[in-house]
Amino acid sequence: MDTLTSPTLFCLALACFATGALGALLLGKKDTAANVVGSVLAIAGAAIALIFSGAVLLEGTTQSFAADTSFPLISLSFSVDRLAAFFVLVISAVALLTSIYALGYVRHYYGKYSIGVLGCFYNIFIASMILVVTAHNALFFLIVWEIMSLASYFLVIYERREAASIRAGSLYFIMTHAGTAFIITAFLLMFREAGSFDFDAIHTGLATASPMTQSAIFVTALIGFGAKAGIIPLHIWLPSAHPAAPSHVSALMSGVMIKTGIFMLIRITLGLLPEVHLWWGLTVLVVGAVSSLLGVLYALSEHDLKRLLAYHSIENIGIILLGLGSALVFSSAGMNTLAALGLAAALFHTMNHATFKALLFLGAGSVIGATHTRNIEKYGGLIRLMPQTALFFLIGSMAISALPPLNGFFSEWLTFQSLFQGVTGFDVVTKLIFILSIGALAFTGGLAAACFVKAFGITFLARPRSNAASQAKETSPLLRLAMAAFALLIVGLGLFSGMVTRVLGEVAGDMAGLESAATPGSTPAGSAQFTTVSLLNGFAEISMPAVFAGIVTAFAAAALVFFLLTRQRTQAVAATWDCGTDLTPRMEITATGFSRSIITVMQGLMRPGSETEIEYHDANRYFPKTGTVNMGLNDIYRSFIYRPLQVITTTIAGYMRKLQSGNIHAYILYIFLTLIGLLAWLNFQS
Amino acid sequence: MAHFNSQTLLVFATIIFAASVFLHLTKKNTSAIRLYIVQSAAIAALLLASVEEFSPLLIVAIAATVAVKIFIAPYFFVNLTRRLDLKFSASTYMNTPMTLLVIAGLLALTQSDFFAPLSSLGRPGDRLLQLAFGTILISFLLSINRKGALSQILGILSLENGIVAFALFAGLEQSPGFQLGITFNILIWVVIATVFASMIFRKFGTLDVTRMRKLKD
Amino acid sequence: MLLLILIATPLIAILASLLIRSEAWLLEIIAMLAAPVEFIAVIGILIHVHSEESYDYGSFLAVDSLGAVVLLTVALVGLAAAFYSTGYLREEVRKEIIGFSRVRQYFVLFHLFLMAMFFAVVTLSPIMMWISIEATTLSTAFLISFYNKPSAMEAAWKYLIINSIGLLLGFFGTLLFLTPAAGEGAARFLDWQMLVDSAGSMNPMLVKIAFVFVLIGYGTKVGLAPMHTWLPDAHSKAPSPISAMLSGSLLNVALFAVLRFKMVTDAAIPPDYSRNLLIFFGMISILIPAFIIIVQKNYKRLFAYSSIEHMGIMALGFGFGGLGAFGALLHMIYHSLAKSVLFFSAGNVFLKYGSTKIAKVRGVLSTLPATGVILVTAFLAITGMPPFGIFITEMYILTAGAAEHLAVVTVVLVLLLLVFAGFLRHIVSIVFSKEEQAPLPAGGSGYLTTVPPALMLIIFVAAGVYLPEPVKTILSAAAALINGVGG
Amino acid sequence: MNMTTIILWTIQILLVPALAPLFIGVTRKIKARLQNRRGASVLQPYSDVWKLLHKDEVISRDASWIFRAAPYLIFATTLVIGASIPLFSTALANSLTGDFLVVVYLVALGTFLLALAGIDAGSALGGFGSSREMFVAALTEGGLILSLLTLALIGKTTNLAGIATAIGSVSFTSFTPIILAFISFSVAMLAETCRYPFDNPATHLELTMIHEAMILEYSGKRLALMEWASANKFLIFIAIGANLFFPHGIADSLALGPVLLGLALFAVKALLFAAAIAVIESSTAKLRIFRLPDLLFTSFVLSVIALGLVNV
Repeated sequence: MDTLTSPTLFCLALACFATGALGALLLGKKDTAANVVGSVLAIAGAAIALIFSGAVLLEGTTQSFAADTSFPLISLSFSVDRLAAFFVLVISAVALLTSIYALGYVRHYYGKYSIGVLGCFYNIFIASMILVVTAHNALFFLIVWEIMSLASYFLVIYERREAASIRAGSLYFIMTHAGTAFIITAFLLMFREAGSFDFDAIHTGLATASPMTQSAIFVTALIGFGAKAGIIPLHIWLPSAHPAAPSHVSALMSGVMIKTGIFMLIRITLGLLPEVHLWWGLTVLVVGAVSSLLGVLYALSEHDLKRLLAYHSIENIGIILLGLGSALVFSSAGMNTLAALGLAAALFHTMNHATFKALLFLGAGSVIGATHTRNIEKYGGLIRLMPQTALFFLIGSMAISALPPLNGFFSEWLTFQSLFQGVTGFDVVTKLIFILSIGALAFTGGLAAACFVKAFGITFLARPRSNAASQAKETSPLLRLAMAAFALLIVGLGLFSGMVTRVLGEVAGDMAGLESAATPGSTPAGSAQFTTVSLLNGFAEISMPAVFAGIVTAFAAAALVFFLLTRQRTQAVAATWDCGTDLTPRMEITATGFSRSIITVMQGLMRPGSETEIEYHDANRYFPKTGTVNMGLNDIYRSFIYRPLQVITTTIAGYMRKLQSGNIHAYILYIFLTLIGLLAWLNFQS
Repeated sequence: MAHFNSQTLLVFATIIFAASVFLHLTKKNTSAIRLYIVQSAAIAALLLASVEEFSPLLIVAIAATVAVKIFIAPYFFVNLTRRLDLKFSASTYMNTPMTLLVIAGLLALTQSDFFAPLSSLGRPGDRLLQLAFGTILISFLLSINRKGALSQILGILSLENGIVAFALFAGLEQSPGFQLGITFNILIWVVIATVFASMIFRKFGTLDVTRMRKLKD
Repeated sequence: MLLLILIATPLIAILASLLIRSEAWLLEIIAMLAAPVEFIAVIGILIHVHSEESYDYGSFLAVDSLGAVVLLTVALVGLAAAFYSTGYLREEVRKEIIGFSRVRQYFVLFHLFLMAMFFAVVTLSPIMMWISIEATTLSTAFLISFYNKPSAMEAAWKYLIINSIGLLLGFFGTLLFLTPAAGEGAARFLDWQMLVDSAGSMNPMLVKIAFVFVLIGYGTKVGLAPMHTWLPDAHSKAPSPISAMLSGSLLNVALFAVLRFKMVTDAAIPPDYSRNLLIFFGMISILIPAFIIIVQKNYKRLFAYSSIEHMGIMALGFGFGGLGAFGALLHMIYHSLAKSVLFFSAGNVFLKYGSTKIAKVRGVLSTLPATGVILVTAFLAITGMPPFGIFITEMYILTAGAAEHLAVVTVVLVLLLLVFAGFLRHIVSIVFSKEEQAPLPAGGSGYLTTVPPALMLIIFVAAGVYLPEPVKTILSAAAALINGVGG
Repeated sequence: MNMTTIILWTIQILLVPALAPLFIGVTRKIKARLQNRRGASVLQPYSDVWKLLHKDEVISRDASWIFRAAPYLIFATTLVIGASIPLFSTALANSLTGDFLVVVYLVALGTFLLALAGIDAGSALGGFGSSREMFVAALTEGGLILSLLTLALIGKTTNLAGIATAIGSVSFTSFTPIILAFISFSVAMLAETCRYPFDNPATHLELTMIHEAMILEYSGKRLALMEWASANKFLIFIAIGANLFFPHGIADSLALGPVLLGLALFAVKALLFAAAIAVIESSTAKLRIFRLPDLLFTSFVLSVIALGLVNV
């Protein structure tokens, strides 16, 4: 165990990524070699990190190690406590599988773009994410944080001949940089109190900070890390950036990168700041509720498969924040047990979302690879052509829709239970916010299911709607292997949720300020066994294996009974009933049509718009030839927040550039006025 | 200022100051150059007057200054105006009354209490430093107000004269070596500025520097 | 001795270049010999300064730790520019844009420019420093008008006039500082130490006025807004290696002058005064470029505005004091490296596309792969993206200001974001975008134009990862001098 | 586990599928009577299922394995739910799947599969049915969960049997939230079971049909399964409504007397529910689809108010 938790192993993992990055870059134009080196070393690094973090997580002792740099205030100090180990575990697990996927998936870039560059940034990206969650010095953290942004930026614009990728990349880079500005402000505020960038010193230094400062740190951190996590209204980069990246990178970005923002929010609110204020928790709850509800609504209106998935990331970040927000509220009231419960819910959902979102992105990658389009309306019937991909995608869809017995259901159940506790015992405002959060989570679950009926149904079921879809082929074995592994993880995490809850309970207990669990198997808020999870003295109990077994048994029994009853009956295969006309794929429901009713109901929130174009046969416009209706959403964030900001900036810039009028006399006048002005100021002062 | 009494000094200071004011008023290039010569001559006289004991290097330095300011620089300018056939350089941003008004304002500023620390550098009671400082500001104004390249050059040189006058009145003699260095600098500057002025005329067909407005954002 | 070598080498190079009648390659050889010699001399000086605090030669020339830092930037950029110039001018000659006499004129002025900068740093006399800095104006005026186009003339004229006025104001301020020291005895050699010693006896108000003049005067040369107006014009019209030297070394030399006077001022009155002024000008110098960069249409002007912004950041660092001064000095080194890389790359792009308009340049990554990569890296570096050093120094500066000037720090963070956003937009459009019309064939103008920026970039990246102990010692000593702790 | 327990558990598990068609029949019968028709026998649904089981099947060639597996899976979820809710004795509480969220999300699982099956055959009607089904289901979720949560908070447990036990002995002060929650639940129930004013369970022709549109392509045994599962769902919601909001008389032990009483009372309560639904169906018109959200949001808001009134 000691060797497994030693810094050496950690450094070995980093070395693997470094070698992978360099190796891929140096191999440059030799596509296959670069891909193999880049992906295999990423696999190796991720596997080592997985072992290391798993060992730390199970052993529970914090591993700290540091190296000095030649720069003042910066030290390469790492601290892997259980929380960090948990995130490393999630990151490396997802990275491991996406790297396997990459090994096969990257092939279609051969000869088009440099594989070496992809491998290089891919490895840097994974390594930087691991560093982000283990760094223990604010400046060091900022450096790796920005490297993470940088690497992901280059991965987003990897397909650099696509103008859309470049645009998405720029938006992403600017948004994440803006977020970093807020993060820097947060750390500078901490430095003011602590005089150091070391996390331990900050923790000590903040103990005496004024409530004002603490709240300022919280707000800046929420905005800064929220921008990375994709909370609404800071999410605008997410739906364009994630789709632009290669799919295995999208899986990493959506699955784990945005979670680093969550990690730091937990670290700062529950780790660095001395106490939690009630309104912080409520703010996080509101942000979470809004993000989850709006995220899923936007997803519903999407018909670009990857954008749809990206919007679901926003939704799931919202759900995670609901857990975290409840934890913060409980923590502010000193209810550490409940806080641990909320945090455990957030962590569990973090992990679950990583698995199913990664799976869905990989599935989307396979579908896009087979059909060469991201437009859902062009798919259809793929389940017959790509049966395995369809199965994996279905499992992912069911998990993300929180359907039992998969893992997504369990973490939402935990989140629900945590939120339930806030309805009682607080003042009326808090109570109402909790109730509405529960409502938001409930609606989110329903809407997510609706959205994935659409995503899965339109993509894989019925008849192909385009030539490309009817000629699709099942993807290569490596791709399916990675997806199968994710699908297994999803089922496994659902089935073994009791045991996972126990571990996460300990992680959350650490952060919520609980003593280590006294008896093995007991979580802070109850007990968690393989068979049952029981919370809050029996307030709620559940057994995921039983749910699983129940469904399977009932299914088997029903199938058996009905098979026996109807043995003699025949089955004929015939065309779908066509109401007397020839059915064409155009008669099937479209993705837009599928979700239009919900969008229409929510029009106050969503601002849908539609453009109609009709082409006529004749000049008098009596006989229409073709008609197209384009239904979409007006982007209210752009039109009400970002566009005005842009306009203001450009207007000021317009004034500024008039300073540089080209007239030398004006220039001399500036100097003259500055001189006179300063002299006058001196005069005024004395 | 061993050799002049305060009355004489005031006369020279006034000449220097007045020259800078008249530079604003004159329309003719030749008279502007002449005004500069007059101003430089006054400076030269002050320089001579400030010398307490002569050394060979000092003589060379003063001679160089006189040569550059009274002879070489004007020669270049006169040559320039002849060659380019430029008689007038009248165009300004502010009209004459307005210019005078601004000059009066600047003058009031230099006379205010605020410049007490500056004027305290000189002998108590006299107004020499104020006049010198006024010259500086008014020359500065010249290069803002006048559109012609030559006027700008003269404005800068007059500004330099003002600074020298200020230094002399405040009793800040420089070692002759530095003096020479500065003079050499000015000489080169005058040469370059003149060359540029003629090149500008060749490219733009005028010395009106407001025509050069291509470089902007 | 090293100081003498430092001054003499460019002088010899000037004379030797003047003698050459038609052999362009000899000019190149001279430049490529002189610059390394100067650089080695500077390294030697640095070693001395590291062990002995300062390095003197007679009573006229001396280099302390602050001077050493500035010398290092000048020599380093000079070295790279010498090699790059060779490649750049060869290409221009090949295209028959210039002839031999222009090449010779270029190299003579190049050496003169370097010599003036070296001298400005190593001289002990404020007056000599003024003369040297004026000499840099005069020597570069013709380099800026090198292409002899109307717009180049315009840039050169503005450069000449604005800087002359600025420097005259600086001269006036210098004279005011000299008043108490001069009172003790006429016509003697005055050095910085005497100014510091006698500053205490000055009227505080006079010190304040004097510093205003010096700051505005030399600040013009530094490019501090609103005296910066000459800078984008000059940088965009000068040949790229000269732009690199203007940004990478001349601005530093001018800032060095301001810092010298700051030290004198701080000896006379509490340092808050000079610091607040520096913060004020630093803020404006970040504010104006931050907005103009967004709507910039010319990539060389873009880089020039970035220089103004970075000078503002340095001024801010010195204004904040403490770790800020250390950060600002380190920033000076990093900025020189990164900005010269940017201008060299801009030169390559210009050689290829023949335009400095952003809209005319597309898909550099395809046509000039090496330059494209260098350009992107240098862009990330200059906008303060980790893992590059400028991020670290900016953090130092912001950290230093966080305690007392939190509002300023916050505003600066926003402005830096604007700079980043504006820069990103332009660089992306230059480097990544596809060409609409027939694309230019790939291929650059030889290794002499790509190796110097690449090497500078490597040095820059390395310096951002590891800061050698001696350099750190010198920087700390210089920061202590500026902060007024050691002196 | 003694013999009684095993027998009772068997009853618990089989009760819902066994009785579900009956209650469909009863509802139809009452409706018919209210509409002055004689109506079919209350056992007609059993005959329908039996008839369908003996028919051959036609399956669309466009349909995939999802179409084939969905009926079994949907039927299985109703079986699991039927076993998880309190029917006649709270002593048969199970702490494994008895959480109300499990039940709600198992219902959602069934809906999800049903909607997929509706799309699968590629008919124009099936897709619209699925779209509408998910539209209604998604908007129902909030009211359903919050109304049950009201009871859970009053009963201090989220286990359905536990809730039933607790609600049986609540003080008078909790009645208001319970009543509000019940109204909210009723709306959700009508929506989930495809009843008026949400859906017309008796039509195959209306363009607005929801549930029937999705199962339009089914025939033979799969159609039987679908119909049966839908009947199960109907009874499940009736049972939840009856036993959670009015748990009076439900057995709290496995003794014969209380269990028989519990069974009898359950039958009575369920009949009352069926009658009430029949009355509602006969006296209201089906709402336009875009009016449905108003009703569902009302249900949600009522639950929010109910929760606000809960004092624990």
